Amino acid sequence: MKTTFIGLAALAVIAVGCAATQPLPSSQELDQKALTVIKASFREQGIAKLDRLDQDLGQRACSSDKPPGADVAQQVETAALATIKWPVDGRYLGDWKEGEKLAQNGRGATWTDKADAANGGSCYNCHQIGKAELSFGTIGPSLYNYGKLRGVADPASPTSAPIVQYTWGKLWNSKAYAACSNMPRFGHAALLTQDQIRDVMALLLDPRSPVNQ
Amino acid sequence: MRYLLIAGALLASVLGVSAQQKSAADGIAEYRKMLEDGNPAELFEAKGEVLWKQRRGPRNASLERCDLGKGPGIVKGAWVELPRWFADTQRVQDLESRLLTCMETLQGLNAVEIAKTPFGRGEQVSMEALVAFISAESRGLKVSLPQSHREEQVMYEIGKRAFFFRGGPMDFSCSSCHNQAGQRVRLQDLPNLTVNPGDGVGFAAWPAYRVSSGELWSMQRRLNDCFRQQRFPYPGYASDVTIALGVYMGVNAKGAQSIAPALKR
Amino acid sequence: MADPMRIRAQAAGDKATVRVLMAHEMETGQRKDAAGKIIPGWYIQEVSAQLNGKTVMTAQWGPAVAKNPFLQFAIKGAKAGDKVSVSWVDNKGEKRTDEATVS
Amino acid sequence: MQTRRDMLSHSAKLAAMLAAVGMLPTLASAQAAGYNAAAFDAKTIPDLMKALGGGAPVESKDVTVTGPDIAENGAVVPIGAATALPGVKRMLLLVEKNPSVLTAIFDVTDAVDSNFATRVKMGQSSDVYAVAMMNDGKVLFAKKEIKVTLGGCGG
Repeated sequence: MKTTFIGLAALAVIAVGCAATQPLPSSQELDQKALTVIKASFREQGIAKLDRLDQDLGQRACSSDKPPGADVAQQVETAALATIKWPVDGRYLGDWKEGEKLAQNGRGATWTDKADAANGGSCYNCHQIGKAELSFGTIGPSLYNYGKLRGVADPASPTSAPIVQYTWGKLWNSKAYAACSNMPRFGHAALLTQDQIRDVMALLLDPRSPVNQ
Repeated sequence: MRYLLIAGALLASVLGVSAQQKSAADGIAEYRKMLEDGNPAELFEAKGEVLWKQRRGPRNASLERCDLGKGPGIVKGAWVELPRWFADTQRVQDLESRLLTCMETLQGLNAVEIAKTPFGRGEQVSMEALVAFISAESRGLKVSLPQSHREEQVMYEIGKRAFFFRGGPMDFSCSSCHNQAGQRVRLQDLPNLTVNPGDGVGFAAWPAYRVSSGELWSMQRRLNDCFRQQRFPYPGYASDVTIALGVYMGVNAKGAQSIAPALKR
Repeated sequence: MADPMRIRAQAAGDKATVRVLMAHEMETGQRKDAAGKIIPGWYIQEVSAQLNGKTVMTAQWGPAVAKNPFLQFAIKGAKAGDKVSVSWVDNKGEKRTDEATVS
Repeated sequence: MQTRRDMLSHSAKLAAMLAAVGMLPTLASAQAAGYNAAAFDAKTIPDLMKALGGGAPVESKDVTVTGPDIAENGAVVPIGAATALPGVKRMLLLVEKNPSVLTAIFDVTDAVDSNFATRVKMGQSSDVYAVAMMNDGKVLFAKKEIKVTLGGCGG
C-alpha cells in the first residue's frame, strides 16, 4: 500500500517533468497548429476579409524558409502563365505620366482603404524607376533605363515584342516567371486595371519616359 | 565598339545611381542623428511610470505587484525576456497581453474591452505609456527570451510559420520584406528578422516613438500596421499569432542590445 | 490637464544648454478627419523660459512646430543648481509650467 | 468650420490693426504684446516682414541655419537658427513652402545665446530660413534646402 503510494507519487513527478521535456510536435503537426493559430487570430476589418488567409497553390508553396521543389515551382509558373490576360486590342502602352503617378502611389487594398478607391502600383516601394525620385526601395531590381537597356527604341516594332510582352506578363502575374516572386500579381489579383497596367508599361518602355532618358 | 559604348553608359548610370543612393542614405542618417537627442518617447516613459504606480480601476490598485516574468513588481530586465511562458495563465504572453492580465487581475479592468479598443483611445493610451516605461527599464540590456518551456518552443515554431505565411491580394508575408539584410522599402532600411539583425535594430528597437504619427507604438501596434500594409485581415490585439511572431523575432534577436523605446520614421 | 514636460539643463563652461520636450498635439487646423471634417487647430502659441524666476527667453510658435515639440537653447551664466523653468500657453488657453535643476 | 483667422485673439486683432497703420514696430518690441497672429498668417516672406515691421532681409554669412539635407518624414524636421552677432532682437525660423511661412519667433535677451533649435512640419521640400532681426533694424538671413521624402510603404 505504502509502496504503491510512493510509486504513484514518483509517476506524478515523472509526468510533470515530461510536460517540460516532451519532444515537440512533428513538423506537420506544427504546420497544422500554426494554421489554426493564424485563422483564430485574425478578424475581418473593412475590405480586408478573412478569405485573404485562404492560400492558393503558389502562396502555399512559397510559405516556408525553403523554396519549393523544381516540380512544384514549375507547376505554379505554368498555372500562373495561363492566367495572364493579354490586351485584346494589342495596345500595350498608355501614358507614362499616369504610370509615374501609379508607381509613386502605395495606397490601396488595406483595411483602411475604401472598396471603390483606385489602387496605386507601389512600384517605388521596391524599385528604383525614374532618376528624379531618390526615395526608392531595393527589394526589386532597379528599373531605371528599363526599356533603353533592353534596346526598346520603338515599343511597337516586332523586335520589341518579346520584351514588351514579357513586361506585360510580369506585371499581370509575376509568378509566371518566378514561382515565389516577391512582386504582387497586379493584373491577376485585380490590383490594377488593364489601363493602369498600360500606363505603368509606358513608364518602363516608352522612349519618351524619363525612365529611358 | 558599340558594346564598349553601351558598357560605358551602363557603368556611368550605375555609378551615378550609387553616388545618388549614398547621398540620400547619408542625408537620412544625418536626419536620424539630429533627432537622437530628445526622443519624445521620454514623455511616454514618464507617463507610464506614473501609471504603473497609480491606483486605478475598480479595485483601486496599482500595477506594482504585476509579474512580468521576473517576479511580482520587477520591471528591470523584464522586457528583453518577453514573450515568455506564464504558469498562472498557462500561456505564452508578450508584454501587452501580460499587462492585460495584470490590469484585469490586479486593477479589475476589463482585458477583453481594452484589447478591443482602437489604438490611441481609452486604456490603449495607458497601454502605450506603460510599454514605453517598461521597455525603457531594459534599455541597454541584451534580448534574451527563455526557450526552456515546451510551449515557448512551440510558439517559436508557430511564429516561424506565421512569418513565412503568404496571403492576401499582394501575396505578402513578413518574409517578403524581412528575410535579407541591406534592403529598403523606399528609404527605410528593412532588418532581416530571421537572424539577429544587430544591436538596436528590428526587435531590439520596439516599442518606438513614430515620428510620422507622433505616437508611441508598442510591438503590438507595429505588427498590426505590418499586417495592414501586408493587406492581411486585422490581427487581434495580443492574439496568439502576434505573440508567436514576437517569440520568433525575439529568439532570433538573442544578444541584441535593446534601445527601446526608440525613435522611428 | 496636459502631461508634464521633460526638461534637461546641463551646465558647460559659462552657460547651460536646455533641452525641452513638451507633450502637445500641435494640430495644424488644416487636417481633415475620416469624415472629411476639418480638425480644429490646437497648438502652443507662447513659450517662455525663466532662470531662477527671471524671464530669459520668450517665443511665439505657429502650428508648423512638430507634434510633441522639442526646443533647445542656451542660458548664459547658468550654473549647476540653478532653477530653469519653462512655460507654454496654447491657443485654447491651456497652460503648463515645469521646472528643472541645472546639472 | 473653424479657421485660424477665427482664432485671432483680441490682442492679435489689435496688433493687426496697429500693423496696418504702421505702428507695429514699437508694439513688436514690447514682449508682453501677445501673439502676433498676423505674422503667423503671412503666406510670403515680404508679407511676414510687413507683419513684423522688419525691412527687406539680406543674406548673411553671420547667420546659420541648421537642418538635414533630406528628411525621412516631413512631420518632424529638426532645424535651428543661430548667430554670434551682438544686438539681436529676435530670431525667426521660416519654411518657405508651408501654408504659412513663419514657424517660430524667439525673442532674444542678454541672458540667452541667439541659438535656437526645434522641429518643424514641412508639407513638401522647401527652403528653410533662419532670420536674425537686429536691434538696429537690419534683417539678416541664411537659408538651406531640405528635401522631404516619402517614406515607408506609403499606404
